[in-house]
Amino acid sequence: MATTRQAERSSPWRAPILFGVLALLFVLEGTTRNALFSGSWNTSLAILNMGIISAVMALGLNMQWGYAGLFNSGVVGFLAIGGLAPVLISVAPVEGSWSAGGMRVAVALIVGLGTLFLASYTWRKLRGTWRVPALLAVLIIGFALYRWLFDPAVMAIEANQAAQYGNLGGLGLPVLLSWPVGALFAAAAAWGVGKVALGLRSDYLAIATLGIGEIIVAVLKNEEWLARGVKNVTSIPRPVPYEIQLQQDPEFVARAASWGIPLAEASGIWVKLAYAGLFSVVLIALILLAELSLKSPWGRMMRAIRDNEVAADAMGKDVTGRHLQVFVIGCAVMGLAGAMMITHDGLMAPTQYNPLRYTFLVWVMVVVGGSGNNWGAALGGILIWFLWTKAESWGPQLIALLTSPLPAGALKQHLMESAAHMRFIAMGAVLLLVLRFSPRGLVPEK
Amino acid sequence: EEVKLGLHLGFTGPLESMAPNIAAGAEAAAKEISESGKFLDGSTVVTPRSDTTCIDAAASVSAAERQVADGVRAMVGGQCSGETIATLEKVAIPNGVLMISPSATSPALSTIDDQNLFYRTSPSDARQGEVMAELAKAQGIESVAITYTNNDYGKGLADSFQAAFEKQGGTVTTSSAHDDGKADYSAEVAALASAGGDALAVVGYVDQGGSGVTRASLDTGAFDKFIFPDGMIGQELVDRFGSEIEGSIGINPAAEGDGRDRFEELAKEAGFDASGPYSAEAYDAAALILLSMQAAGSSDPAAAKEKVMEVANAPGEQILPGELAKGLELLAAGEDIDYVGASSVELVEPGESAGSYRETTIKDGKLEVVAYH
Amino acid sequence: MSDSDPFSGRGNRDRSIVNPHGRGQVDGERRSGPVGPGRPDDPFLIGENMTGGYGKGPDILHDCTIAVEKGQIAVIVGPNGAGKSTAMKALFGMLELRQGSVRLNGKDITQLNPQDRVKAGMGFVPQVNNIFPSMTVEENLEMGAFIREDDIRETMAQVFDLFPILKDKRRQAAGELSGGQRQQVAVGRSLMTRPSLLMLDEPTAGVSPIVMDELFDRIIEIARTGLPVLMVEQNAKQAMNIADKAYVLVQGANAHTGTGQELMANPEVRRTFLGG
Amino acid sequence: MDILNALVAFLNFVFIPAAAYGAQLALGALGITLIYGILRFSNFAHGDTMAFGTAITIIATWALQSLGVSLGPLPVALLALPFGIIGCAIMVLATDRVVYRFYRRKKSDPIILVMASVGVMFVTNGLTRLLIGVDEIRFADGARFVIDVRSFREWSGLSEGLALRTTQVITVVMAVLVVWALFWFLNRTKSGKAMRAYSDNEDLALLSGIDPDRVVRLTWIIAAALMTIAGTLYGLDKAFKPFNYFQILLPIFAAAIVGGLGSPIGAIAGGFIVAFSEVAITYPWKKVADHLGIETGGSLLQLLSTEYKFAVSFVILIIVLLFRPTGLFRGKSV
Amino acid sequence: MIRVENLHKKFGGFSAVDGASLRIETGSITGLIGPNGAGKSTLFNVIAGVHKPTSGRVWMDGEDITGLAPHQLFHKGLLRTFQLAHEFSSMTVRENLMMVPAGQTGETLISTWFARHRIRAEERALRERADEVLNFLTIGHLAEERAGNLSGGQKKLLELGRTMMVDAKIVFLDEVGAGVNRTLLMTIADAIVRLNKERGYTFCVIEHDMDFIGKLCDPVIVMAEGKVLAQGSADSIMQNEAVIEAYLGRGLKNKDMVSA
Ligand SMILES: Nc1ncnc2c1ncn2[C@@H]1O[C@H](COP(=O)(O)OP(=O)(O)OP(=O)(O)O)[C@@H](O)[C@H]1O
Ligand SMILES: Nc1ncnc2c1ncn2[C@@H]1O[C@H](COP(=O)(O)OP(=O)(O)OP(=O)(O)O)[C@@H](O)[C@H]1O
Ligand SMILES: CC(C)C[C@H](N)C(=O)O
Ligand SMILES: [Mg+2]
Ligand SMILES: [Mg+2]
Repeated sequence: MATTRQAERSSPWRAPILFGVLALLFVLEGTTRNALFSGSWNTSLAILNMGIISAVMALGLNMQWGYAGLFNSGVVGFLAIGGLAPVLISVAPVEGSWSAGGMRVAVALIVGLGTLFLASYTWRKLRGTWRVPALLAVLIIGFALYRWLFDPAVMAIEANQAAQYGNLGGLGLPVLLSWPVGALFAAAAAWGVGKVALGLRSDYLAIATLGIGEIIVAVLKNEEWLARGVKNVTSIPRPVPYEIQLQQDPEFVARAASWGIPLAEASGIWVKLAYAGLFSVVLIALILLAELSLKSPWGRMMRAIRDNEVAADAMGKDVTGRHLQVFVIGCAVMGLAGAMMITHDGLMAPTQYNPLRYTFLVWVMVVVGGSGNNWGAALGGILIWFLWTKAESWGPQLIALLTSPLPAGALKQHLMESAAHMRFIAMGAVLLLVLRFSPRGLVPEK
Repeated sequence: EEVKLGLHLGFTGPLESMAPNIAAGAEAAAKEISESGKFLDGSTVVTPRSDTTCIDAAASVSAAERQVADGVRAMVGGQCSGETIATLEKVAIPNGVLMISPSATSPALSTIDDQNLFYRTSPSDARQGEVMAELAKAQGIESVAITYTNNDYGKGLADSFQAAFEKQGGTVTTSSAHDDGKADYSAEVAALASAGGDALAVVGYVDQGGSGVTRASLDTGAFDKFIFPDGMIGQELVDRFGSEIEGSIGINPAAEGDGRDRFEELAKEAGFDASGPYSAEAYDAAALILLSMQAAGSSDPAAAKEKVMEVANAPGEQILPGELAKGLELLAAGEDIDYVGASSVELVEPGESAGSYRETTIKDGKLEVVAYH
Repeated sequence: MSDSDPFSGRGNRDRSIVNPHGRGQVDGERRSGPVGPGRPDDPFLIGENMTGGYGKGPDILHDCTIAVEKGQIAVIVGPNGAGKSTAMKALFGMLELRQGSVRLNGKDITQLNPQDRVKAGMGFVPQVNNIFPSMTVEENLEMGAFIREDDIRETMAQVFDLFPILKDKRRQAAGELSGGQRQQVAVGRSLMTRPSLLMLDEPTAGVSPIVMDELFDRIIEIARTGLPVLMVEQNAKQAMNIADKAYVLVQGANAHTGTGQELMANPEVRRTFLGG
Repeated sequence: MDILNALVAFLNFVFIPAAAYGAQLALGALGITLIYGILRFSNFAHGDTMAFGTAITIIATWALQSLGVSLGPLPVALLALPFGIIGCAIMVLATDRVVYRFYRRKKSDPIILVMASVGVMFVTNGLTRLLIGVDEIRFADGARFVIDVRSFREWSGLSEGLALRTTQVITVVMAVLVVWALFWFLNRTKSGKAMRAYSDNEDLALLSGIDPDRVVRLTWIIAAALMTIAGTLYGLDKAFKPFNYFQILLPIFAAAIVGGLGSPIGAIAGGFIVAFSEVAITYPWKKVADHLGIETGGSLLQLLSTEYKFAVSFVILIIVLLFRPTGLFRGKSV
Repeated sequence: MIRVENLHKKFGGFSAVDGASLRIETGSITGLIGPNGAGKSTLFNVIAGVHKPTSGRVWMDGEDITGLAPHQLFHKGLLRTFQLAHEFSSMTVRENLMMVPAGQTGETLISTWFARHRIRAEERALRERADEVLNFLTIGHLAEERAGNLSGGQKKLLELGRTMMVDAKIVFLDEVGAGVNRTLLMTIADAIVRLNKERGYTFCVIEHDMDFIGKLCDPVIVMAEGKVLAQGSADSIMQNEAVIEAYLGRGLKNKDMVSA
């Protein structure tokens, strides 16, 4: 369309400049101390670390939305299921849980999955009058068998040292291993969702993922045998040293002294730098892989599919297959981010998985950053996270500023008390402004 | 010196309505101490707030990081157990900041290696369940249905109650979760009603799903006798249900003495609702932190953290809400105090409230204290 | 809508969040400007020296003039992308002219928006998407009479007389009709306005020969009742046969003008535009 | 064997609550479907706008109450509804003016409007809280029950009780009225038909002299009315809490899609299907079975525990979409 | 080459194709005509795998291809164009062609990371081939243009060009002529004849322009109401009474009212 031709040109310097600005924000946060910034490298790095994880989330969503136009509104669920991995992989095993019923649960799950496969097989292979009865028979018998195996096993596991554990426990493997496993978990879930939802004649992925996201979180909350449900798993192992260890390590104490930074602060910075290093490696590797794919025939094919599904199908491209592929990969990346996040937090608390915070905020990141552009998504992830964290302190200050001319009274009081909600307003405003003035995001797709 | 005491609470999120009263409690204590002029040679206290969101550990951690960067020496918070654990492990311990939570009640917090930096003015839920069970049995309740808010607090308390109740020979017909802030609770109530029982234990929050379930149970006639633990007790409860819940049992952490009454007066003056859950505990948390600093003679948390137990427990002169100035004087004079405060603080190892509970019953549409346990 | 468009949806076709059905191309919320006086001895409708394009894009029309007299049929032909549809839209106010004016029945209507041109008596049947598919045939016709406050039953009866098949199908959703029947609904809808001018954009595209003849028959009848008809046609030979006046457009400019017969006789026009 | 008691238990715990909940969902879904049909996008800000409209109604209710107005057994909020609707309409029209209209004029893809609605959701979310705070508010006054458990037991002599709340009755009656009015409007009035025409084919509507501006305005106003009514009824029946209105978005969407997006009948059917299945599938049928004298052997006869109740709506959704890809009622009549 | 047997396709209760049986011979240019709504496009769509038939079979070179998806049929050499041009509008004209061939190394993710060299070589070859095709179709100068900016006729040429990027066996063309200028249409006809002669493509063409059909097609199949009404050479069809009655008509009745 004619109106758009001007918009297509965007400066090649745009991305570097924006990243520069972003870096500057973090430096300011680390060095200057005023109403806007805290002047602490600890804060700055802490925001950066979660920012990088957010960037990975945004990258995953960008693959689905930016490359293929798939609307995933269940981001929170895939993050959550990825977060299960650190618990199951790296937490120390719980004594007696496997003998109590671990094996039986495993068998039950296999029976459950087998039932589903058998059901879909029956449905596909049988025709005529026996189709429905056979399907029902398979489902009912399978379900009964599954419950018969599953329920007692779960009771036994949950009864095992209920106050402290009551779950299967982990394998005690290195926590870094759980990252790819988290990706796998999410990919498996995504495959199931995609198989059903992407196959529906009109695409109903959005609502299916919205539901599945909620269901995954509900499972994590309620299936205590898995990861203690809402009772949370704490003290998940870290891939980096503990601050306390550093503070007791004479070598580090000496080094901190030589830098002239207080010990507590130095140890905090050190640990966060280590995290930042790990996370950046993941982020950069993902961006590189994604860019390589996008700038090759695969990327061209994805663009063609996005442009015109019907024509791409007629030109021999398996549209549903490719959609499934990007959907699964995107979710895998989200799962990876979920595992990274839990590793970083050291805590698995399923109640934290709130769609407002995870699904919608990640959407804001992608849209603001620039969908379709990996660098854009990464930028959006870090920037929005920065703003989201800072809005928490900026909001009240803004309200204070705005209400300063008001006479002290009920209204002022009320506004001051509600200041915390400025955070939502601020996020919404950022999204709306970017959509309005830079509709393709800060770093648009080329 | 201006001592910064962070208020690290869930101002947004699912428990956003509980946070203002908790904050108000803590602020009342801070103000009292600040205005007494006797704190650390005339130091004042400011209470910058930060938002834990209650559910988002990451946001809570970064908010706490900011507080630390701003130079807070100690924090009242967090509000919810999950987020509290994250903040403790990731911010408070590494930075050596003292944290006293008014409301995080998960048993998991008892076992964390906290370098003595974490205390709470509320008891662990492990104990509350037992007390609830005893009271229920004493009232002749043989079978109960349990509904709990689906988080670590609800689940933990429901489990401990169920275990204790069954141990005493009662039956639990069903124990099922309700999610806070859901659109509709008819399905939950239908299930509870079908399971039946002499009473319904509502392990939830009074301005959340807990009330929703209670309301629907009353309306459909599913239950007319309830057992309410701490999350449900408050003026809200009687305002809402009044005589409809006549004869129900209430239980919450509190101890005999007029600390609470004093606090309520104080709150009325300051214009906030004292009966809100954990408001009193927050007052105590703030007071404890500041009194410990006074006892240590410095606002350095590393020194103050070792004084908390001393200040909180006997021996020494008892200090009630409104008497903080007296406490400060005594401490300055090198004497020992026994802070009682609004919630009858008595800290046991590893730094949590001992768990004295108040039994109430609803009579003529009012909460009436029956006994203390 | 192309994909590099900043306001596009990344090819998303998720029906649970967006409804692609029936979206428009034209900004319907533009306000009308004032109506000016016409010029002496104008034809009934004239778009004079029209220059303009879409949005901020390049000019599509270059100094193009189209006119039609009362009781006549005027036909526009030309290669694909010449700007025929664009010229029609320009006459109807669906894109902004940078130069030139449109005058109808002695008034200058250049500043009017499409809604107000309908009120001024123009009826338009677009090239595609020219019915309301989920509404019944009758409701489609009623919508044609949307701006009228008086009794529409008589006009509807006239339309049913003109297109008898529609009377049988009046309770059926228009989207369920065949291509030719839809075209009849479309023309009928525009007649319901009781327009003083009828504009048709390729009414016979993709229509079978027999239906095409039928439509042309009806168009002749309509024109002979005194209603001027302006249409774009690719079935140029047939259209030229019934045209009182014909325009050949090339790249947005008038290339040839004359009566249908004259242009048919012109060998160059035949070879380059009418397919030999 | 006691059929009457079984029936009463069923009515009391399944039928009545599900009917009221269904009506609430249906009203919400109706708004979603209207905006989807005419403005062509799924409005993620729906729940939060409902909260906003309700907040205004509540403020108006307080004002009326302080003037001593009372409606006898009916809640005063009904009288305050028009104020809420007006306030909400002003709000959505303003939003349309500053946000959506820009994209509509640019003819941007509807998905951009969806994104914008996420932004609006965040902002409205914050605004509502600034306006009325985050606390739970109950504003129902008047008589609470039409039939309450105790008097029902006394009257009937049955062991099971039956309760019917005033708000439940109001909800269902209002829902029926509103739905009837909406149908009448869409199918019988010129403006209604113009809205359907616009939904069918924007450009052609323009060529028929329909003023799109007016259609859009009308749509928002009707949607605002639906949202405020739905929100207020919901708030009356349960309680008002801004956070809940975000949560209710999910079942509302499920209802609208099960019924077929864009179809008003579908929205209503969808609302009831979702509500009834949620309650019925997680209901332990033990009590009913006991009354009927069927041996349950201690089992609760519960198909699915209530923790997973909303999974039910999604499973139903998937099944419906597998067999009827456009929803139960083909989404087209708006 | 293609054999359709007793094919039915119902939409709801309505039979769009109602027991059609026909054959398309290898090497022919078969025309398919019929009144609006006769079911021609539906028949195409069923053969090309867009719709699943309600009943009936489709065979290609003796193999049952009923119900295969379009992309599977593509790999068997069955290609189609669309009644409304379906170009990839945001991609360049050349890219539109380059994306067509199947089995490109660069289309598997893993190889985009580890087989950069091979991809580069393949891309070079593809680009050459695409340019060849564009020149053949006389639109070589538009290679870098965004396909969305092409005119209607050029888009139809592009559609045709895509079928030339691989060795198609049979190509289905749905109303290439509708809305296309007649002069351009004749150019397209020439291209079709050349492909048929030089590359041995089989064509099946839906069209309402009888000049075009007459010039190009033998045999011609006439459909009406979902069934095959008649079949034969273009000339014989134009004489067929039933076809005239249902489809061709007898010209204008109001000729007398046309001004001289
Ligand atoms: N909405 C639009 N925005 C921008 N450019 C457009 C738009 N519609 C058409 N064009 C361009 O305007 C030019 C003329 O288009 P128009 O539709 O008027 O051609 P036409 O003569 O009607 O052709 P056809 O015979 O194929 O219908 C073409 O180059 C086309 O690409
Ligand atoms: N997806 C669909 N749903 C319902 N009915 C359909 C669908 N597709 C086609 N039809 C109906 O099937 C009949 C045959 O349509 P088809 O498109 O095959 O006709 P055609 O012969 O190609 O006509 P034309 O020459 O006008 O293109 C028509 O009556 C049409 O309304
Ligand atoms: C605010 C509270 C009621 C929190 C609850 N006691 C918890 O531990 O999570
Ligand atoms: Mg045209
Ligand atoms: Mg066709």
